[in-house]
Amino acid sequence: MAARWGMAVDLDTCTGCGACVTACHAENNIPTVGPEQAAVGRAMHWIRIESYWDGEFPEARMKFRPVMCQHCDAAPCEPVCPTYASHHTEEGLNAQVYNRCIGTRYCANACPYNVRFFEFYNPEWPKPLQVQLNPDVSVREVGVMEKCTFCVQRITAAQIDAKAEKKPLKDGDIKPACVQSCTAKALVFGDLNDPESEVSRLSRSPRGSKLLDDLGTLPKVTYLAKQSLA
Amino acid sequence: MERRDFIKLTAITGTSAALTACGNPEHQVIRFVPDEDIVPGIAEWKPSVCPVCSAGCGLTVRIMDADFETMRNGQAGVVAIKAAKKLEGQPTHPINQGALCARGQAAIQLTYHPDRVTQPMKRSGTRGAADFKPVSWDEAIAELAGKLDGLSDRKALAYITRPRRSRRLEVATEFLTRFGAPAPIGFELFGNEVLRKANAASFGREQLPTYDLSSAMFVVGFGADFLGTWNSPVAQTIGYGQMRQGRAGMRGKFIQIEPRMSLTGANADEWIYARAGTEGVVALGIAHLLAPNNSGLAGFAPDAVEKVTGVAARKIERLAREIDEMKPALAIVGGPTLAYTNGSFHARAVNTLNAVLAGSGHASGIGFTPGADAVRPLRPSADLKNLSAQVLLLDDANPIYGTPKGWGVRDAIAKVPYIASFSSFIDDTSAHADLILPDHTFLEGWTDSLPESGSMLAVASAAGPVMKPLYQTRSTPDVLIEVAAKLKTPIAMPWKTYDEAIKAGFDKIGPTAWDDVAKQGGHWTAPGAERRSASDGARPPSPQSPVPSLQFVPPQFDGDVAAYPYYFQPYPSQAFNDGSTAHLPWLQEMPDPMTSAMWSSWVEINPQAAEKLGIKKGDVVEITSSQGSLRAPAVLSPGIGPDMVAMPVGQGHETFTRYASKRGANPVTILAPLTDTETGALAWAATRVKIARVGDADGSLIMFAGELREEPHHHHTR
Amino acid sequence: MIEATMSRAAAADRITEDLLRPLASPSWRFYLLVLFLGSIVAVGASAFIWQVYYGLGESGLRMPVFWGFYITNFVFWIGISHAGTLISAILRLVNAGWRRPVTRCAEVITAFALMIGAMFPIIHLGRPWLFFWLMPYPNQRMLWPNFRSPLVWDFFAISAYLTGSLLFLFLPMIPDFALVRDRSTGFRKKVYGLLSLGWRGTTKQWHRLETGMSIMAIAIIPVAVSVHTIVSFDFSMAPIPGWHTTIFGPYFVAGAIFSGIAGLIIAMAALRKFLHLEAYLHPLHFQNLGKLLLMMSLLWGYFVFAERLTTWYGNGTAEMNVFYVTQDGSYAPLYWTMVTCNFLLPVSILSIRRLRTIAGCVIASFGVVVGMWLERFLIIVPTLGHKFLPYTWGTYRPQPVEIAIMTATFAAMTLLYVLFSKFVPIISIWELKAGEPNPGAAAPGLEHR
Amino acid sequence: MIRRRLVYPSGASRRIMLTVGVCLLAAACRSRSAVSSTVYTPAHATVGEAVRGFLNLRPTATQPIPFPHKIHIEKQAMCTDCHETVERGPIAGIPSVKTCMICHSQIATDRPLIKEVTGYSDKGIEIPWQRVYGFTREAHVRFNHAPHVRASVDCSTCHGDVGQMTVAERKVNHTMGFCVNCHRQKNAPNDCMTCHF
Repeated sequence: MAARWGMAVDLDTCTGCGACVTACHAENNIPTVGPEQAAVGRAMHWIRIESYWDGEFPEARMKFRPVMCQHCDAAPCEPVCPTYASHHTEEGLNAQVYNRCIGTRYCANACPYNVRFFEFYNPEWPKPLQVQLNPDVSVREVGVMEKCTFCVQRITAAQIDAKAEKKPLKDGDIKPACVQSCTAKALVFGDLNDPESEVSRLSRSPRGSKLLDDLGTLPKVTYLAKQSLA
Repeated sequence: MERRDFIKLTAITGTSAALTACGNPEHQVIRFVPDEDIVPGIAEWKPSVCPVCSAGCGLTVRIMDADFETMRNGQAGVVAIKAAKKLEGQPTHPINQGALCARGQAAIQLTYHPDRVTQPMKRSGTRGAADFKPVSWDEAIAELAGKLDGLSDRKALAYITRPRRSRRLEVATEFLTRFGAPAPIGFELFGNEVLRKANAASFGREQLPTYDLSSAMFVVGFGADFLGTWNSPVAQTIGYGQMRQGRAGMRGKFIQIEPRMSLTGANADEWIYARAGTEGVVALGIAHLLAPNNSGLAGFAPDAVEKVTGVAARKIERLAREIDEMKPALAIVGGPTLAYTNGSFHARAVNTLNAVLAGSGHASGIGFTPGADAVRPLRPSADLKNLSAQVLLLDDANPIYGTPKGWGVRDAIAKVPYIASFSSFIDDTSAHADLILPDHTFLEGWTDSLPESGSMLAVASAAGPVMKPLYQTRSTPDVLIEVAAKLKTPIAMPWKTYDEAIKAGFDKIGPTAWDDVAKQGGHWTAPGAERRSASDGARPPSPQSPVPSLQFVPPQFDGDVAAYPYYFQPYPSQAFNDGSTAHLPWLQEMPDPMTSAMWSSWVEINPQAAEKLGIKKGDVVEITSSQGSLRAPAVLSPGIGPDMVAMPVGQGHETFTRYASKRGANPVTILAPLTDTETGALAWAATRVKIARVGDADGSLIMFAGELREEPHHHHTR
Repeated sequence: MIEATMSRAAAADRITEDLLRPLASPSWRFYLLVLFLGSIVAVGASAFIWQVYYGLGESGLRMPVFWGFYITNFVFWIGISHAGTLISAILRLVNAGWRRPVTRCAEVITAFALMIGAMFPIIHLGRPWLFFWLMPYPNQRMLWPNFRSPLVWDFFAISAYLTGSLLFLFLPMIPDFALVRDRSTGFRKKVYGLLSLGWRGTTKQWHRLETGMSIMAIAIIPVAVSVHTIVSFDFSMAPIPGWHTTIFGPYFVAGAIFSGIAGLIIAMAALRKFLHLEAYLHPLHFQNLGKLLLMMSLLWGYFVFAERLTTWYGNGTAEMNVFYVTQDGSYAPLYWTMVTCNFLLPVSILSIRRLRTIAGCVIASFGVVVGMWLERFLIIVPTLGHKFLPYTWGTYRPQPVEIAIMTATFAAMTLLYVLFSKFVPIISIWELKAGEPNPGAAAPGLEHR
Repeated sequence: MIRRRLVYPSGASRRIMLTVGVCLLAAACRSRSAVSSTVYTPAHATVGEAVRGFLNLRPTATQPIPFPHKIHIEKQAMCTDCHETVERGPIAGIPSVKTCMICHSQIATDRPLIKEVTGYSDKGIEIPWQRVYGFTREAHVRFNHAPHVRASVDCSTCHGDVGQMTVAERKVNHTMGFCVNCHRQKNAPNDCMTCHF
């Protein structure tokens, strides 16, 4: 049976440190747009840590919530794309095919989570910063939409290796960059079709819920609620 | 104009040529024959050590082929190299156990930074103008050796570095001692001398503690940003995760007490505001209630504590009760709490609380990484105050940026006749250098670290180069060794090279230690084996022994309340810590976890206070202390006391590459030169300021978030 | 008896004279105007090239407001296009006599507004050079457009509507082309000869024409309705606050006809003034159209009220966030301007007979055009800027390229209209004659009606 | 003579679209000679390059040295002797001049062409081989040789019988249709994500 990739995010352990954000930049050739562009809202962070204040001083609290593409099973971004650039793979990934994207940005408008980002200009890397670019990931050009891929390059590579070595993938063999870097181990990635996998276990947790669940987008990311005793 | 430059499409060469040219002759660039065997498209992994902070996390580096533009005998071309592509935590490393923080992730950009110093350089313009002209290594080393020979008094050689326990530092110390110069000055803005001294008194270990968070059921933090930037953040965050959800059916509670909510405070189940400079009193208040034999703490009954700290007596009693129910408990102190003039008091107070907690029948959650004696002590930061030297060596330190005006470091450095810097970048201080001898980055040369904390195992990390140097740089320890040999009366150094020095260190540890370096980037006894209870090294007082008596030493603040009504707290920013990583674009564009600000510096003000002053989010405010003033945009934060303003450290460099130069403001410039009364360490949280609104939002505050309230309209209409 | 016939003939001739006058060799004013409008269009065109050259970043679009001026203009112009065809089709079907001078200038608006509107989906693309991937064509990769995407529906709806409207516009022009052909010489004769498709005015031809026209008139109405319904689907299909509502279909169609009529009134007033057609475009025409406009204004007000009330009453968090920013937040000034222009102004002017003059109608119409443009903007931008997660909220500031391109489209519309009125009788001569008492004299072959 | 290969449709009706597209595209890229720039960007260097990329036109590679595959194969050399990583990794690898010198430091050193090779090697410069195959950047194709070799797809399936060629020529058009058809027959995955990410 084909895998169904999903993630679990434990909001009780996530400290909001931002390691995942930088790790994602390092892995996925996400350009830094610079202050002028960041100021007009064009900074790209495939994974972001949403922080929300709750209450007033001195009872103020802050909540952190890492948000990346939720890889919805009923993704609103998919039907609206006129060219199938945004489509669903057999393994449940919400794929963005850069070469097929003509830049209508309809998918980004339809996405309730605002996790899609657009290349407003051709990205630039002052040399030799480009030497760091990951050869396993496309460098996107102007006019295309992009977003979290669950590090599909790592998934594909792992599957190819497993096939070559003729042994099945184990739970935890595949770690997207964010999961790999997460200091508090708040992010867990794996196959939701494998009931024994850690991510499946966590998805069944009573603390678990989906982001904007009532929209019926069927996200594959489960958020485990903070158990505040305060 | 800048923007236009930024956006315009520009030509491509090099790497891309191979792809796009597809045999278009006009794109053919000369390809040199690589001097290493390149295996295209296949990644290998090599161990290394994270250079960004003193935690000394282990790395595994992903290496793949890449095209690098270079010059060979005057000819421009492209050569295939084995290049580091990604840094990841070393899974078996006892400190970071496979994880890596944001600053560590970004460290790879140190190597590929477009503004790196690519070869030795000599000052060609006036001091501080940062005009340099290239020189050869031979010239450079000869010149430095000459200057050292020229010293009438050999004590007049000063060496400023970061107090980062490593064999690298040992080479420097060795060089200085053999040369007859005083030990290096270990300079770090957010130093921890106060806590080390206090631990020496309480535990007999002048060392930062390692916390056993994973087995704690209750954690009380006093100002310590132990999940963000303080001590060994990754190790502590891993423990924190365990404490929260790592144990089936058990979840530890965590409370943070501080006047400004740090990233760590934001994660607390309960964040308690205590007046600046009184945090330790709360600790003693709790100790008072928990200690069976508390005569020594007579003065710290809940009501008394409430008067001093502003924390309700009820709250303190409740805390004490909860702690009593939920043991084992652990108290952590650090950061601003130890940066008042009475910092040592707070340290002692919290140590006392820990002693009480341990005393009442539980293993103290505090331990000390073995092998602290592996390095020789450095001179304290405070020695910068009366710095007078004939020759100054700067090694990975930026004191002009990181010291308050009152210390007069800038003038002192201006007076030093000759300055050589080993920095890879022209920063605020290196700009004043006469000679720059650029070091390799951690990926290009040998690197090592002897972490002071973060693990209960003795950890020695070291790793060889994972890639060939990109430029004409040399490993600083090697340069020192070479200089030693080039002196008129050469100094015999015990090692011929840096890696020899590292090896010597490892051979002392054990016979197999050195073999582990190639395997896993360092030596440590396998996790599990030789696991000692966290209380080792600590001396938990027996329950009977009376708690040592303590007196509250009220803090002094620079500037009187009338003129300067607000406490001023500069704090290490999540992206830049003390500012040493401000030149890395990924970190500049990483939204700050609490404010979502990018590429900016800002001032945090309590909303009520801001309302009084007519300040709205983004307005430009002027912060004035007795030392001077600065301007920055305002951010309203309900996580800070109405009597305090706070500002992240990291921006406001005069010169620090294209990404950090002249960006934002540096709060250190307005700090008063007060020190901790007992240790003489800089009391960087002991300044008072006044604030005034000086203008509307000028766009200098760049936020990633649109709103930081989940129901903004309900909030606004409140 | 004879005199009567004479006079009728004379009347017919006068009509022909008047309505063919504009086709006579134009004055320097005409060239100046064309030059002026042309240059504005040129600026717009270069703005687009500039944007393609540097990237869409030159626009004010940003995360999360990925649609702005371009899509606003797209909806606006498609809306305007509902003036003509729909109105004239209805008027033809109900055989309203006063339609005769109105129909053609209405249908022309449709044709041009559609062409302009249809450009925007391409202008706004991140990679416009791949626009043809929106069209279905066989290719060896076996890739087809995604027929589930409202944007693809747009493509089909608009192309169908454009073809239909062009036919609908062209059919009634044939006899007039013939007329011009007969009265011109040389090259002009050739051209109009071609255009008139060998029209000789035989009974058979008249019959065919009439049938053709009535078929088109019936066929075009559902098409027109479907077009703007589908345009509204671009928004209502996305599950985001302020867009995901069932009212959008009718709401958009009503709005479209509303703005369409306003556009028509302005155009007619202009023609009347500059081509001196006072004798043919009577105040009556404006009054009737004014009444139509008044009705649509009330209908629009009803839709807005219904839509807003349900949102407010339902009080869903996400919807309310959008509601707040439009009603009393940063977009409030625009919102209330829209209400004034679309409702208060037209209703207060047009519901009073004394004020229902040509001038009054024109003022009201200008208000409506502005108001309807704002309405489209306020449907798109505040919603995109305020989706579910407040952390990602954002705003939008239009940039020079967008403004230049938008201005250019208005200039282009005027330019095309001016040129058209120079080469084609802007009022259908034969229909007008047919409208005269005993039309037979003027237009042989219509007796059978 | 330039061999035209249009991934995009050909034929009268579609040529119109293409022309419009090309015009837009031509506008889309700065005409600039590919002088070494201080930034790396996926932007097109020249209008010409952009248009070629769009129409997927490419001149036939003209090699600096007419490398005779035939002879080497006849001399019992295996493809993998020079294209070393083809079985292990994504890239087959165009051999470095170092590889040539492994044999030609002794073998046939007197031949003029070999002398040229030696010349490059002595100068420390790679032979500027031109790519025969390869995808444009905007195709965003991530092709991995190894799994194909493991699935015992013969080299000649995609590269023609290079063994019989002197200088390698583009015998097979690597259009998407070509890949997709083969994947269908072998019922290998056919999702876009298989190759485009």
